[in-house]
Amino acid sequence: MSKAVLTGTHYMTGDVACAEGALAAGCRFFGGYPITPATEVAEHMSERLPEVGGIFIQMEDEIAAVGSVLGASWGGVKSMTATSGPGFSLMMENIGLGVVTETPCVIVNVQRGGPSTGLPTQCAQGDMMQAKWGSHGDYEIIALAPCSPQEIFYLTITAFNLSETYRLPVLIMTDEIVGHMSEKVTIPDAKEIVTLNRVAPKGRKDQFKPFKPGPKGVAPMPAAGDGYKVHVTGLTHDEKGYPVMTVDTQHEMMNRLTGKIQNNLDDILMDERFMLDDADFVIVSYGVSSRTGYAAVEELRSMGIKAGMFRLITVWPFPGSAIRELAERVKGFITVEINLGQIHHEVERHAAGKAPAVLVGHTGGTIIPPEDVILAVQKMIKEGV
Amino acid sequence: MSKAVLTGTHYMTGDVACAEGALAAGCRFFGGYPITPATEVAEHMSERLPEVGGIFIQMEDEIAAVGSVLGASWGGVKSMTATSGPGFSLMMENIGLGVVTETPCVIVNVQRGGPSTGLPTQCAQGDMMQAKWGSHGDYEIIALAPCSPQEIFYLTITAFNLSETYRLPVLIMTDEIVGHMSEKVTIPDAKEIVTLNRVAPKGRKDQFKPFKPGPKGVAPMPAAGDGYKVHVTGLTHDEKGYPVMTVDTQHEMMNRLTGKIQNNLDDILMDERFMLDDADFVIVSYGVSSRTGYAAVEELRSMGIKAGMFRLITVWPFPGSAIRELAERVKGFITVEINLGQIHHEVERHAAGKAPAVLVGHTGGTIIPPEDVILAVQKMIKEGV
Amino acid sequence: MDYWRVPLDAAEIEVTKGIVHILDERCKGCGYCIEYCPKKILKFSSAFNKKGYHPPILTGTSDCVNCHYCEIICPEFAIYSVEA
Amino acid sequence: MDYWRVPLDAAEIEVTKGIVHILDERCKGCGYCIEYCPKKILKFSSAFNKKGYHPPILTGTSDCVNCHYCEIICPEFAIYSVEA
Amino acid sequence: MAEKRKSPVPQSVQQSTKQPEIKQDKKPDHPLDDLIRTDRIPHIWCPGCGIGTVFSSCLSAIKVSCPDLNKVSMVSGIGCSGRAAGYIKLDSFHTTHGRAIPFATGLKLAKPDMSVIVFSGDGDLFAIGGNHFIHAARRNMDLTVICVNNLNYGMTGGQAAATTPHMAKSTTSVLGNPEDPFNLPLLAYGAGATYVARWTILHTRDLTESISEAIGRKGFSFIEVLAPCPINYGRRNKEKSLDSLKMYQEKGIIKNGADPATVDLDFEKGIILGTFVNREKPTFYEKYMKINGIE
Amino acid sequence: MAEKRKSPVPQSVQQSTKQPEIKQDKKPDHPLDDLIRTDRIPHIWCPGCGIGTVFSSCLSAIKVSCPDLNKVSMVSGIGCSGRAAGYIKLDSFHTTHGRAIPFATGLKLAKPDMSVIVFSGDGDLFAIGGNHFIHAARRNMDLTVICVNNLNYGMTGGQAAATTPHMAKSTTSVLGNPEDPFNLPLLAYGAGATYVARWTILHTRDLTESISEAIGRKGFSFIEVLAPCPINYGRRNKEKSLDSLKMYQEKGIIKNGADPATVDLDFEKGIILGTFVNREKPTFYEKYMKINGIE
Amino acid sequence: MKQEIVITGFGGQGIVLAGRVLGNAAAIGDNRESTLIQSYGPESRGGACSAQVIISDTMIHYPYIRSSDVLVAMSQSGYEKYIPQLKADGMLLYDQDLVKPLAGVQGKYAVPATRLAEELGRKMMANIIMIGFITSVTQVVTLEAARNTVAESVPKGTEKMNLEAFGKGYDFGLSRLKGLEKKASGKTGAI
Amino acid sequence: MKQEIVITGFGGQGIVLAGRVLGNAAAIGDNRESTLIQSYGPESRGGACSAQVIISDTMIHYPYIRSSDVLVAMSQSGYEKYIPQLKADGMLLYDQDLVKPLAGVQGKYAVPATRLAEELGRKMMANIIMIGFITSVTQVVTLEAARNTVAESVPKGTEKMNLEAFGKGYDFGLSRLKGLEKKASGKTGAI
Ligand SMILES: Cc1ncc(C[n+]2csc(CCOP(=O)(O)OP(=O)(O)O)c2C)c(N)n1
Ligand SMILES: Cc1ncc(C[n+]2csc(CCOP(=O)(O)OP(=O)(O)O)c2C)c(N)n1
Ligand code: SF4
Ligand code: SF4
Ligand code: SF4
Ligand code: SF4
Ligand code: SF4
Ligand code: SF4
Ligand SMILES: [Mg+2]
Ligand SMILES: [Mg+2]
Repeated sequence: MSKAVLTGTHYMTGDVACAEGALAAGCRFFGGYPITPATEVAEHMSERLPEVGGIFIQMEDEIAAVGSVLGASWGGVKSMTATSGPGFSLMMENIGLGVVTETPCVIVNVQRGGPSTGLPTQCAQGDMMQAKWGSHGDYEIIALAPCSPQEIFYLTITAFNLSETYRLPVLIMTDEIVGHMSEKVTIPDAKEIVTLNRVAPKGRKDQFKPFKPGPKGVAPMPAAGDGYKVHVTGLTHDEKGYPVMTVDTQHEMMNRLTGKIQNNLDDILMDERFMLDDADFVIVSYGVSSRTGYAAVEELRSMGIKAGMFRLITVWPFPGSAIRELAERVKGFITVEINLGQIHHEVERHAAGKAPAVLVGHTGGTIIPPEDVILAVQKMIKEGV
Repeated sequence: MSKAVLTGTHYMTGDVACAEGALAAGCRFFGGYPITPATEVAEHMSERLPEVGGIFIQMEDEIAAVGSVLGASWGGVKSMTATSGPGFSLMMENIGLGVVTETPCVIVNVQRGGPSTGLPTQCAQGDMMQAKWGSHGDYEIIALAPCSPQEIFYLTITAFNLSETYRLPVLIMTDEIVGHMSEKVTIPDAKEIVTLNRVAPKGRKDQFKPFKPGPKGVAPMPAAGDGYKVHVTGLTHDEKGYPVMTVDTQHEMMNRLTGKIQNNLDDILMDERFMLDDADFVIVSYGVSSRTGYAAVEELRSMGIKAGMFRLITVWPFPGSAIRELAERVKGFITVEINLGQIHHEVERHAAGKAPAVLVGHTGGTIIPPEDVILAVQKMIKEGV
Repeated sequence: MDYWRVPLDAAEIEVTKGIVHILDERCKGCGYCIEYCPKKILKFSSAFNKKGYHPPILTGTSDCVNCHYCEIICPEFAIYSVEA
Repeated sequence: MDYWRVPLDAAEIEVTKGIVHILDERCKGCGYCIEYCPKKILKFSSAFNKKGYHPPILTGTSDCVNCHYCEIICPEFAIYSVEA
Repeated sequence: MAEKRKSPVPQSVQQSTKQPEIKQDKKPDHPLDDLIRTDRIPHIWCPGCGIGTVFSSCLSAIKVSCPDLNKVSMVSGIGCSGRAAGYIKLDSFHTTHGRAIPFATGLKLAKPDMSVIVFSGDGDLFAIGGNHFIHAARRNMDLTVICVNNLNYGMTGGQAAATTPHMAKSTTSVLGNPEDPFNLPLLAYGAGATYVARWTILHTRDLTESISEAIGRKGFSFIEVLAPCPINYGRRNKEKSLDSLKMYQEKGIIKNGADPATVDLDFEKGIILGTFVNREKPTFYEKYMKINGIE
Repeated sequence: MAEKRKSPVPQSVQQSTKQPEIKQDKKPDHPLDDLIRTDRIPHIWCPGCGIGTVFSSCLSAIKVSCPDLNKVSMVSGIGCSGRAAGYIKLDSFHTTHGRAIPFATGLKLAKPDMSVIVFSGDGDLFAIGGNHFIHAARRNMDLTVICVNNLNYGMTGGQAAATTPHMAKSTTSVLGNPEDPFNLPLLAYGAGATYVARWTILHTRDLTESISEAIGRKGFSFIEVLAPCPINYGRRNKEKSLDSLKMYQEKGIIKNGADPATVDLDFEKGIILGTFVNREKPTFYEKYMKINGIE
Repeated sequence: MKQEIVITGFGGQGIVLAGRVLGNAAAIGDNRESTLIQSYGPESRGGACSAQVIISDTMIHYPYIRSSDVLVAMSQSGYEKYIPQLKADGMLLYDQDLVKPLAGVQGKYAVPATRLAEELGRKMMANIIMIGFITSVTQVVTLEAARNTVAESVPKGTEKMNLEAFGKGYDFGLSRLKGLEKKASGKTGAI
Repeated sequence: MKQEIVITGFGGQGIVLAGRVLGNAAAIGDNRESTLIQSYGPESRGGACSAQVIISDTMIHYPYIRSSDVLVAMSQSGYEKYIPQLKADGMLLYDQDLVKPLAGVQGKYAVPATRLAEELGRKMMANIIMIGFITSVTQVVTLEAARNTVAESVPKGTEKMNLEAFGKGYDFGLSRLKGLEKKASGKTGAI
C-alpha cells in the first residue's frame, strides 16, 4: 500500500479527508496558515507530507501561503493551500496571479460565518460569489462544492486533476459542517485512483511557448529547470509569456483564459440529479445545504409533491444551460444556500423568468432545516405557479 | 475662501478632482499606497492635506492603508484611501471589517486592466462585481461610478455623505480614463456644499449602544475619546458591540447591516436618464463607458432609433426595481461596460426575460467605441425583438 | 518554593497587614496565587465553583501582608488584597 | 576625474590591450562608460541613435586596456571589450 | 416527530465553595473592575493562561499613568491575546488578524493626544502582522505595543508561530519545529523601535512599570511578555503553567540595557529580561507637523 | 467621418551614428547576450537608471557561479527593478507586488537544487513585502535576495518608500519625508539573515563577487545595492545620475564585517559598504528533512 | 434503524472525542452509517461544546439532530440547552456531579464520570468513562466496536488506562441498569 | 465647433503636459469645453506616449479621438501610429529632427523643437516650443490663453524661460505660415 493512499475505510472529518484526497492526487507541497475551520487540513498535511517526502510549510500569512503554492507549482510539484473567509480574502490578489499565469493548484475554503471575523467556528456558504469575483478583473475559475467527507476526498482528487488539465487554481468551496463532520470515508486502491498531470511540452525548447494553447485550449507546462527558460508574468502577456501591454494582446489572453474553461464545460461541469426527471420543483443546492435539500425532497415526495434535486458539484463555472433547460419545463426553482442569495442570483438569471426562482437562505451559523424548504415549495404552490 | 474648497473653475484630472472633492467633503485623513492609475489621488492629498491641517500617511501596503483609514474614522476624522485592482484585492478583508464595524470611510478604486498586474496604465471596469462580492461573507455596500472629473468631484462629496449617513465604507468605482482625463471642474462656494456628518450619540454614555439602529436604521456613532467606551469588533456582535457568537445575533446583525441599505434605497440610488421616456432600447452603463453610451444614443436617435440611456451613478446597491420597471415596456437592454459582463448580469437577472439583455463588453485597455453599441442595437432590431 | 523576590519586597511586606478577597466564581484554579503568595497563606479549597474549579481559600496559618502579589499575578481578577 | 580604484586595478589594466564594442542602438547615453573609463578613451558621439541618444565613440587618443569597466557599469548591455 | 419536553427552569448547581469569612463585609469589587467590562467576565482565557495576567498588568499601568481614561484606547488583532480589547472598559477595537497596528496608526493620528495601546499575540503581531510592526517602529509611531508571547497560535489550537522555539512541538510540527524563532527585541530594534523591553508574567511589577513607562513616553514602544499557553503550547511540550512560571523564575535574568542582539530566547541557558532600548527620537506626527508647518 | 490616410510604410529615421571602425569585423553580441532575452532589449529602464547595472552584475555572477543554467531561476516582484525577471533568459517569474519571496520559497522547496534569485526593488521587498522578507530570513530559506535600493518607488513615479531618506523630496512628501528609512542590513540581520552585504552600482566588481558568493552559499543571503533613479528620485532631489555615482565614490567606505547596527545610510558622512554578516546555519530545508527523517 | 445522540459539556472535557469514538465505532466497528457534527465556541477551555452523533442503517442526509434519542450531559448549561429536544422516550445520561436534572425528567441515568476519573487519577478520562457508560446503557454501539475504537483513538501508551476507564463506565452502566430493572420490576416494567 | 488634436512622442518629452496646456487654455482661457486623455506605457522614459485633446463648443461625450484634425508628432513611432487617423484635410506638426513624414503627406508643418530647445539650453522645453508652434499654426487656442496657461503650468521661477520658449515656437509657426503662404501663392492658393 502506498503511503500516500490510505486504502481502506475510515471515519474521518471532511478536513482530514480533503488532505488525504490531496495526497492521493499527488499533492506534495502544502503552504498554509492556520484558520478555523480549515486548520485541520494543514495540521493533517503537516503530519502526512513528510511521510511521502513532501513539503509542508507554514507561511507567515495567507498571501504568502498561496504565493508559495504558486511557486511550488512552477517547480513542478502539485501544491495546495487551505483557508477560510478572512484568509480567502487575503488570497485574492495571488489567486488572480495564478489564473493569469495559468498555474495549477488547489485552494480550499472551508467556509465559516462572515463577513469579517464573524462566526469563526460556525458554518456558512457566504463566499460563493467571492470565489468567482473576489479578485480584480474578469476571469473564469473552477470551484467545486463537496457535501460529505467521502465526497471531499474524491473532489480533492478531481480538483487536482482539473487544475492540472486546465492549468488554473481550482477552488474547493466547502464549509465548516462538512469540514468538521466525521463520516465514513472509503479510500480505494492507489491504482484505482485516476490522477492527471499537466501535459509536458514537446519539441524544441527554445521555440516553446508556455502560453500557446494546445489541445483543449491549454498550453503544455514545463517546470522550472526543465530547460524551457520560461518567463511568467502577471502582466498582460503573449503566448510566449512576454509582457505586451496592448489591447490586442489583452484580448487574446483573455480569450485564452476564458475559452479554456467555457469550451470545456462538458468536462468540467459535474452535478448530481436526484428525482429530477419528473420534478416540478427543483431544489438547487450544493455543499452541506444540499443535505438539507435531499431531506426536503424525500419529505416533499412523501407528501406527493414532485420535487427533485439539482446538486451543483461544480459551482463555477455555473451550469447555466442546465438551468435554462430545466426552466423550460419545471414550475419553480428553490435555491438552498447558507447566505443571503449568491448562487440563487445565477439561478434566477438563467431561469430568466421562465420559471420562478426563490431563495431559501440563511445568515449563517447553522444549517437550514428541511422545513424551510418545504414551506417555500408549499408557498410556491399556493401562489399558483 | 476656505483652503479646503478650491472655489472656481479648474482644468483637472479625475484623480485630482476626487482629492479636491474629498477635501471639500471634510476628509482630513488619507492613508494610501501608490498604484497606477490612482497614485495621483494620494499625491494630491499629500500636498493638500497639510494645508488644511489634515494627515497624509503613506502606509506600507494597501491592507495597512485601509486599516489606518478605519482607525482614523473611529478617531472621528473623515478618512479615505485610493487604489486600483491589485490593491483593491488586498483591501478586501479590511473592507469587510469596515462594513461589520459600520465605519464610515471612502475607498476609491481607479480601475485598470486586470486580472492580476494586467494593464497597469490602461482602463477597464473589471472590478465591479468585486466591489460587491470581493470580501468574504454577505454584505451590502454602496458603490458610485462617476463619468467625468466634474462628477467625481461631486460624487466624492456624496460618497462621504453616504458613508457618514449610513456608517459604512463607500466605494468610488472609477476607471483609468476618468481618473487621468482632464476636464473643466467647477467647484462651488464652500457654503453651497452640503456635507453630512455621522450623528453624534445623545443620552447616558454608559447606556449607549453603538450598534443599535437609530433613525434610518443607523446607529449614532461616537468617536474614540468621547467617553462612550465603545467596543468594536469584527466578530458577530450585538447592539452593544459585544461579540455574541450565536445564530440569533448573527441574524440580527446581518439584518441591521443589510436593512440600513435596502430600506433606504430611495436615498441611496442615483441615476441619470437620458432620452429614456420613449426609449425602446435602453443602454445601461456607468463610468467612462456611459460616455460611449451617450454618443451612441445620440447617433441612434439621429438614425431614427429610439434609444435611451440609463446611467447608473449608484452601481451598488443595484437599482433592480428600475430595471424591472423598464423591462415591462422596453424592447431591450444593452449594457455597455469594459469587462466580460458584470453589471450586465444584474441587468439580465432583473430583466428576467421580459426584455432581452445583451452585453457590449470589452476585455479592457481601451474604451468601447459607440459603433459597437449601435451594431448591438441594430442586431437586436434585426433579430426582431 | 519561596517567593522569588523575597529579598526585594521583604521590607515592604512587613509594613502592613492585609485582607485578601477572593471572587470564587471568577477563579479558574490556576494556583498562581497559592504558589506565589510570599506568606503561603492560600490553598485550594476542596469545593468546586460553578465552572468546576477549586478556588483558593486561606490556610489560616499566617497573616496576609497585603503585598498584592496574588492580585497582580491572578489572570482572572479573582483575588485581591486591601489594607486591614 | 580619475577612475576611482585605479591603484587596485592598475596592475591588471596594463596587462592586455582591448577592443571595445559599442552597440549603439542599445545605448541610452548615460555617460557612465565615458566617465569611468580609466583610460578616458570614450566620448559622446554627436549623432543620435534611433531613440535620440548620443552613444559613446572612441576618442582615439589612447588605447583600451580591456579592463571591462565600461562593460560592467553599462546599464544597457551596450558596450563591452574583448582582448585585442 | 417525537414530543419534546419543555425547557426546565435553569437551576444553578450548588457547588461553590463558601465565601471565606474575611470577605463577607467588604465590597466584592476587584480594584480593576472599573476598567473591566465585568459583564463579560469570566473571560475566555483558559485556566493558567498567562494572557489574563498581562492584561491585568496593563490595566494597572493604565490606572497609574492615565489620569483621563477617555484619552486611552486599546486596539487588538485576532487571537486569544487579541480578545483583550473585548474586556477593557475603554474605547477598544478588536480588528482583523495582524492589522491592529495600522488601525492604531490611523486612530492615533486622528487623536494625537490619546494613548493608543496595541495589545495582541505573537502570531498576530509578528506572523501575519510583522510588516506593520516593523513599519510602525520605523516611523516611530507613538504607540505602546504589548505582545503576549505564548510561543504559539493559541486561539487556533496550537500551531507553530514565528516565535515557537526550534524543535518545539506544535500541531503543525509534531516532530519538532524546523524553524527558528525571531528574537523579537532585536527585530524591533532593527526596525527602529525607540523603546524595547521584555518581561514575563511572573515579573508582574516590572512589567506594569514598563507599560507605564511606555505609555508615558513618546514614540514606538514595544514590550514582549512571555506568558504560558498551557493548553496548547504547554500540553504539547510537557510544560504545565506552573512549570512555565518556575522556568521564568529560574531562568529569568534581568539585564537592563542588554544589546538586543544578545537576547535570543534560550530557555535552557537563560531568559534575558529588562528594558533593552530606550532612546529619544521625534515621532512621525511630530515630524509631519514640523515639516508641514502645521500648528 | 473624414477620409483617412493609409498608414505609410514605416521608414526608419537615419540618425544613428556610424559604427566605430574597430567594431566592424567582430560579432556584435554582448558577452551576456546568452543570458538576456535580447528580443526584449532595449529594456524599459530610463537613461542612467542603475537597475541595468545591478542586473548586468547579477548575470555576470550567475555566469561564473552557475555551471548549469537550468538550475538557476529569478523571481521578481513589481516595480522597475522587478522587471528584471522579464529580461533574464532563464526560468523567470514576475509575480505580484511584494510577493516574490513567498513565490521563491515555494519554488525553492519544490526544486531544492535550484539556485533561486530574488531580484526586486526596495519598495517591493521592504514596503509591501517586508513581512515575507523577515520571515524568509528567519527561516534561513536558501534564497539570494538582491534589492535594488533606489530610495523610492520608481515605477509609480517617485513616491516615498521605506528607504527614502528623512527630509528627501518625493511626490508624496513634497516638503520632505517625515519618516526615517530602514537600515536594511540591520533589519535583515535582526530578522535572522545569515549573509548581509551592501554595495553600490559603482562597486560593480565587488557586487558581482558578492552575488556569486551569495549564490554559492547555503542560506538566506541579502544584498542591498544602491542605485540611482535619476528620473524620479534624482530629479526631485537635485541629483543627476552621475552625481549619484560620484557620491557613491566619494562617500563609499568599505567596512567588511561592520556591525549592522552602525551602517545606517548617511549620505553626508559616509555610505558603509561591504559584507556585514556571513554566518553558517542550517537552512529550513535541511532542518525539515532532518527532523522528518527524509532521505 | 436510526439513533440520534447528543453529547454536551464544556470545552476541555473531551466531548468531541467521545462523539467521535461513538460514531467511529458505529461506522467502522459496526459497519453502519454515522455522522458526527461538532459544535464549539471560540474558547479552548470552558466554552459550551457539543457533539451530535447520528447512527443509522441507511444514508444520513440532514446531519443535525432536532430530536434526540439519547442526551449525554456533562455540564448543566449543556443539559439545559439540549434537554428540550430529547424525545419523550429518550434517555438522559449525565455526570451526576456536574448536572442536576429537573426532578420530573424520565429515563435518566446518572454516572459520576468526572469523580470516577479523578479516582483513576485522570480527570481527563471522564469522557472515556462516559463512553463506557453510554455503551452499556444505550447499546447504540456494540461493546466490541466501542472498546476497539477507544483503544485506537487514545494516545499511544494510554490504551490500557483508557480501556480500564471505559470498563469502569461500562460496568457502572450495567449495574445502573440492573438497579433500574429492579426498580422497574418493582414498578410497572417500563423504564 | 470641435477640434481634435493628437500629440504623440516618447515618455519624458512632456507630451502630456503639452496636451494639458492646450486643453487648459481652451477650457479655462477660452472658456470652451475640452477633454484631455493621456495614454502611456509602463516606462517612465522612452515609451510611447500620447495626449488626445478634444476642444469643442458643446459637451464632449466620447473622449477618444478616432479622426484627428491636428497631429503633433514628436517621435517617429508616434507619427506612424497616429498618421492613419489624421483627417485628409488635417494638419501634421512635427519635430523635424525626430520625425520623417512620408513624402506624400499634405498639410505638414515642421519645427525643430528639440533643437531649438537645446539652443535655449533646455532640451526639456521642446514641448513648450511645440505648444507655441501649435498655437500659431493651428489656432486651436488663443494666444493669450496659451501664454497664460504656459505661465501657470510650469514650475515657479521658470515662467520667463518657458514663455520665451513658447514665443520662439509661436514665432517659428508664424514664419512657417508666412513661408507657406508665399509658397502657396506661388502655387495655387491652397496649402
Ligand atoms: C486572516 C486570518 N488568518 C487566520 C486567522 C486565524 N487565526 C485567528 S487567531 C490566530 C493566531 C493567533 O495567534 P497569536 O496572535 O499568537 O494569539 P494567541 O491566540 O496565541 O494569543 C489565527 C491564525 C484569522 N482570524 N484571520
Ligand atoms: C498591490 C500593489 N500595490 C501597488 C502597486 C503599484 N506599484 C507598482 S511598482 C510599485 C513600487 C515599486 O517600487 P520599488 O520596488 O522600489 O521598485 P522601483 O520601481 O523603485 O525599482 C508600486 C507601489 C502594485 N503593482 N500592486
Ligand atoms: S496580598 Fe496575596 S500574595 Fe500577598 S500575602 Fe496577602 S494573600 Fe499572600
Ligand atoms: S491566581 Fe486567580 S485564578 Fe488562579 S487560583 Fe488564584 S484566584 Fe484562582
Ligand atoms: S574596457 Fe572599457 S573602460 Fe576599460 S579601458 Fe577599454 S573602453 Fe575604457
Ligand atoms: S554606459 Fe552604456 S548606456 Fe551609458 S553611455 Fe555608455 S554605452 Fe551608453
Ligand atoms: S489556548 Fe492558550 S493562549 Fe488561548 S486562552 Fe487557552 S491557554 Fe491562553
Ligand atoms: S523610473 Fe527610476 S527606477 Fe524606474 S527605470 Fe526610470 S530611473 Fe530607473
Ligand atoms: Mg500566541
Ligand atoms: Mg525603488
